[in-house]
Amino acid sequence: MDFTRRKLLKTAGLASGALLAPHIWVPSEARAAALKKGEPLKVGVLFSLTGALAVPEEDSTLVLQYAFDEINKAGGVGGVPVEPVIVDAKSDFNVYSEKTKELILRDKVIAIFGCYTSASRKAILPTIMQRDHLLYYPTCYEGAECTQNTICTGPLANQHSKDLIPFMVQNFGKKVFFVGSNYVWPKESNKNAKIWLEQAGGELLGEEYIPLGSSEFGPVLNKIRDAKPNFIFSTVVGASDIAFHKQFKQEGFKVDQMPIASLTTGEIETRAMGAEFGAGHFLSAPYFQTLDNPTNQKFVEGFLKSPYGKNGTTHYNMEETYLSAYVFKSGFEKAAAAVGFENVTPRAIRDHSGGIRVEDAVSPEGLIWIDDQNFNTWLKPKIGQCQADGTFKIVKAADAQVAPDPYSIYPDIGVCTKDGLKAPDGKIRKNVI
Amino acid sequence: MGNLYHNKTAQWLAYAAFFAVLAIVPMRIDDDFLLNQLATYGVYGMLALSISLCWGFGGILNLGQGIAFGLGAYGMAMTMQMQTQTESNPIPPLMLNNGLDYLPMLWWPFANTGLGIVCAIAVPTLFCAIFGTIMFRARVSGPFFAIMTLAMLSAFYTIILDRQAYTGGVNGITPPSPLQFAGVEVDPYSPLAYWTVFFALMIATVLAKLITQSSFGLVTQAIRDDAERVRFLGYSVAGYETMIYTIAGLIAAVAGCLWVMLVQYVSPAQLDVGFSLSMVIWAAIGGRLSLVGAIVGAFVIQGAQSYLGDTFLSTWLLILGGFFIVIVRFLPNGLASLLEAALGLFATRKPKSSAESNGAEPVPAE
Amino acid sequence: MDFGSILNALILGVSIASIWLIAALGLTIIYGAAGVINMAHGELIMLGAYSSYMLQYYLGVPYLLCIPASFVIVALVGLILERGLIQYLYNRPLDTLLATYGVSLVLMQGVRLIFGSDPKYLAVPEIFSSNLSLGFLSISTFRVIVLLVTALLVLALWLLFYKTRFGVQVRAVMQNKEMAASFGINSSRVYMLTFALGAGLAGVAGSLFGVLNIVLPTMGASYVVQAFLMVVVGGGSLAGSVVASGVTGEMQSVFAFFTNDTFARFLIFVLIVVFLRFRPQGLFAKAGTRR
Amino acid sequence: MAGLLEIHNLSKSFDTIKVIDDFSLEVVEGTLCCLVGPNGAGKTTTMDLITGRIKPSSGKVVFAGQDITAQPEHVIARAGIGRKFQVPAVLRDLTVRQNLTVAFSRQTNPFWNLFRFRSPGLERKLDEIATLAGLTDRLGERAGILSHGETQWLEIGMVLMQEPRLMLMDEPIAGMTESEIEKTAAIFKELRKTTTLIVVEHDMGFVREIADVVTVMHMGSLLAQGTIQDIEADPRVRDVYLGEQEAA
Repeated sequence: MDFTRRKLLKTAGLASGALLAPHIWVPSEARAAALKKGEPLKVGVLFSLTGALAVPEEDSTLVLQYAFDEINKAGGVGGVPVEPVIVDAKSDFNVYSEKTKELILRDKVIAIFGCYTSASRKAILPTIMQRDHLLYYPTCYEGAECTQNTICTGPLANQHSKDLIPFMVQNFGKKVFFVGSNYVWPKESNKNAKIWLEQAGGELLGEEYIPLGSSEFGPVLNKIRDAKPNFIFSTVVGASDIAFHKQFKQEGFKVDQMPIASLTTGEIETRAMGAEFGAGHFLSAPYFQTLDNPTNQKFVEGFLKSPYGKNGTTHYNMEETYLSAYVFKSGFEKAAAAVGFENVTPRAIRDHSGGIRVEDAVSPEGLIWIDDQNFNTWLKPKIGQCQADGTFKIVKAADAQVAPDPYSIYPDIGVCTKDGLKAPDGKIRKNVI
Repeated sequence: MGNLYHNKTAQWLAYAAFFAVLAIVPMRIDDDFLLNQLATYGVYGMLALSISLCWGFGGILNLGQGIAFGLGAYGMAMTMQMQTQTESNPIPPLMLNNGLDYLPMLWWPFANTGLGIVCAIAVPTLFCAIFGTIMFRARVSGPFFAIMTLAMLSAFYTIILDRQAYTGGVNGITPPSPLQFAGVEVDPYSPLAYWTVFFALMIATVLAKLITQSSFGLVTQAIRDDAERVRFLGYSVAGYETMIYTIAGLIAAVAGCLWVMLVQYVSPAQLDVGFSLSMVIWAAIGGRLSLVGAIVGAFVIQGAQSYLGDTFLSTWLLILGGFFIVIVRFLPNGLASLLEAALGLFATRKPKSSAESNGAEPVPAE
Repeated sequence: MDFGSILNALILGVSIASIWLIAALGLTIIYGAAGVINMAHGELIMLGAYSSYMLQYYLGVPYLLCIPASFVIVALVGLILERGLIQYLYNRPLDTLLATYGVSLVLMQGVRLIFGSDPKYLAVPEIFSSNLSLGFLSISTFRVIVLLVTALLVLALWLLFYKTRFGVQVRAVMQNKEMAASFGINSSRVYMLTFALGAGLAGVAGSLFGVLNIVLPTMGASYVVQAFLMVVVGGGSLAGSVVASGVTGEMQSVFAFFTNDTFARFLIFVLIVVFLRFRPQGLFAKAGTRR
Repeated sequence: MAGLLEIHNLSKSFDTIKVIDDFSLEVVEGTLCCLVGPNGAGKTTTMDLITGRIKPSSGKVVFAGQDITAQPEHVIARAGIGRKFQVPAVLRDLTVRQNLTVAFSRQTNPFWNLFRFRSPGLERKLDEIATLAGLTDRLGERAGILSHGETQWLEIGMVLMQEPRLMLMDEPIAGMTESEIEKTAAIFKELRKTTTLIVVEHDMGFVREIADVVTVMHMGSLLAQGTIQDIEADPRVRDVYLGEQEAA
């Protein structure tokens, strides 16, 4: 038996009581293997391929594979190809956590792309933060989080509805009813929406939250019927969202009299519910499949023709995920130029990712860049109206990129900077989640 | 010589061997991930143990063990969250983000680490005692009790989801730093974390085994067999049922605390119906009548999920479901009964009479 | 909150009740007659939705015909399930519960492998996606359809159980299997048929829910706990389930009217636990048939 | 001297049917009382009422001077009433030894029993009862595989392990062979020396052999009481009970 010194010490630790163990134990990142030029660059792809979350997340996995294929064909990242390590989180938060550990400790990936829900992100963040690793979170979320280990390419709550609410108030009237799934993101989104609503001179008639996954919208629709708003602002997600749109029509609501302005109902959802139920409603997103620019045409055609495009559509969540691959590429290359290829760590990538731009020629939604303080994305939200065939017609696009601000509605708590959350009293705290 | 499987000494030796193997692991392997993973399995093993105790020995099928586990986990997460709060910054971000600018009373006890951990264990245990008393006094039993635990689980799931300002809603609670206990930081990947789980599992197993061999254990098994008969022998059946249900809840609550120590995270997903049912699957496949069998069941199923799951990917649930059906249909006492049958082949034919001890390991049903 | 809104809430309560009841009907029959807690019931509902989807999408069967067709298809699945598995477990109620949970895993994953995990939808005639309104009262046409189908099924079941020879046989087997056998009733056949019937009812529920909601492999899970509670509160009898669904449906609607949906659910769960404390045998079951 | 068990004006209705109707009975300590009557006379219901399995509509049950009406079953059992069921109820998955051990219920508190691994006096008592019930060779067997007669004896043995002051035996010889009945009668004669018994029985031969007092029930009420000779001479009993049996 070859007992190394460390193992012997462990044995001693056992003998003398386990409490001594932490003093002799060496954290593993101190022994992390350096990158080798010529070997493919491993990145983790952590989405659910089975279970309830598989519907959106499987698309994310596919589009990442497409993006890395594209990047590898064009010469890879820093001269080496990217090798995505794809794992299935099975829609189970325990598995998200376990797989994250596996990707970091065993596969020794350089970064992780993953998660579609805040709940799964929160499940893996402790591990990511503790190993000082890097997560690309490629979808919209509520903000109110300031870690030193994430880069987000989707819209924050403060960007998402900024144009949508004034647009709806202008076109349909002042009175609005908020409906959302009962969890954090809808509630945060609604807090932001209330600010835009006040600025636009609108009036909030009611605010209702439905249990996640619920399909019974009768009581809520009754309340809406009584309140008689001009439009509905919806943050209902998943299968519930589809039930909501169907029951909206079945209960006799007319889309031209009281449209739903949603932050979630995209191409996938309208296809699943049947376009007849989606037509006429509005969605705010940074990307639509119907965006008319050469980059997007290339993206849509290329993706749908590729082996990954079997689902037959692209949508905002996929595009944001696609962008994250390019943000990673630029970040890695900048870090490699600064510290040398062999010395690139997740920390170094993140430190060099501030201000990274994805130009019009690459980004289907148009130019975006990463904020150099909070590492979320500057982007242009657009408003689309669902058509009879389930695609969206762009009715309004923002004039300029909107700044992301995770703490926009919490000035008392602080401002997210690259070193941590800066409280009003000037103190900076790292990793606030 | 009877079947070795039923020999008490042999049973204790088997337990000792099992834990000896688990104890060697951190000395022989040098892989933080595996260590952390095995520790997590150890927590699952405790859950399977609690199910085996409650269902295998007590006959009470509990489909809501996630309540005790989840409440324990929430208590621990709240304690760890409060550890990261400082004087200048006394309120957890999840409350500030929900418009609470004071610390709710619910959180007060968790500001103190010791008290917090005590509460994390005591509250779920107390809940089990109360819920058990109510149900068992009303003589709710069998499948009905199982459904009621399911309903209670759903109720907790719903209310935790709804009271977002206090519980973090669906996002749960994510304490940003590891547990600090008695001045030591329990890094989830360290051998210390592994040993903590190891000792907890070992102590729980030994205590559970002693319980099954005590007079209490015998009466509990008698109740599983025929509660009515036992009642007429002068035992308060409700008292026994509540007790075994509560002890199982206590073990699950401790498991919940350890789990949060390992993953630094809790969410309503811990109270998901599917998770509670998988605890039952572990115990059923490993062998509900064998404590160590149930623990091994948890290790095997979770290990298979981790290591086979990605290979088979989409067929995994199909395989698990099918395997589970086969076990329930043909091997109601799980894989442990295969061992029993194998050892039975070596046993001498002649039945022994009074020499046989009044051991707790019952003969399985036909 | 005026009178009209409360009345609307009450009417909606009836509709919610009918949805819960139709989800629970099959379970009630199976539990009431055979004492089997069928954890795969939700997945049988899901199968009903998928068989309607299949018929509609691949064969172009009109929606209204899909409903009885789903009944037949899922009843056949139930029949196979009963012959292949459940019949061996009748004297082990807890094991039946677990085995059927295994079945639910297999069915869910099997459907996912065949149809994929992306949502499907059922198309219905235009007339169903509108509403009926009468002054300040309003209810969707499809909810009325669900209510009617539920009422029809309850009536049909009542006739079946109380007015036919088969019904007599079922009730005889329920009361005393051995005694029934001595009168020449084949209890194994009775169990088989009731199980198939219960499964078929889940199929009908599925083809209705596919319209209200979305067709997904996981759709059954959200109905099953609720359906169980209806059966438990009702005590396993048809009348019990009807009353239990009626009361809880109304409570859900009224509580949701005054508070919110999530809290309404929580309240109902707690009330059910309290109710069973005082009437553990449920609403309509006879007490104390122990030995 | 008051009886060990006194039943005063006991009534029990199910829905509207009166199953027990103003029934009174007194059992004197140290006697063996046989409860007889045609099917549906209310014998088993009376046992259920005494042992708390069902609650009476009115009336009361006093045991050893203590009112035990409508107490929970285990409280009544602890007060000293043991019961053997009509359909033999033993713990089929446990061994004979375990069955008898469980029945040795001096200590019933679930909490203290967690820390108890041996009961003082158990071994001696167990040997004694096993010998009496003729189960000494079967102690290691699972109770589920015992023959019908052995199962009956095991249940009687379990009731004895309880050390009750009053034993209720519901049809102890149902389904037994001739030789088994003889053995059972011998056991009962032995028991009669030390405890009080109420035995529900149809077999008049067996009753004749063991009974001190015979109580006849009919339609939920007391019809007659006395020695076996008195009862057999009573024309009312002949009409309702013996007559029926001869006809059967």
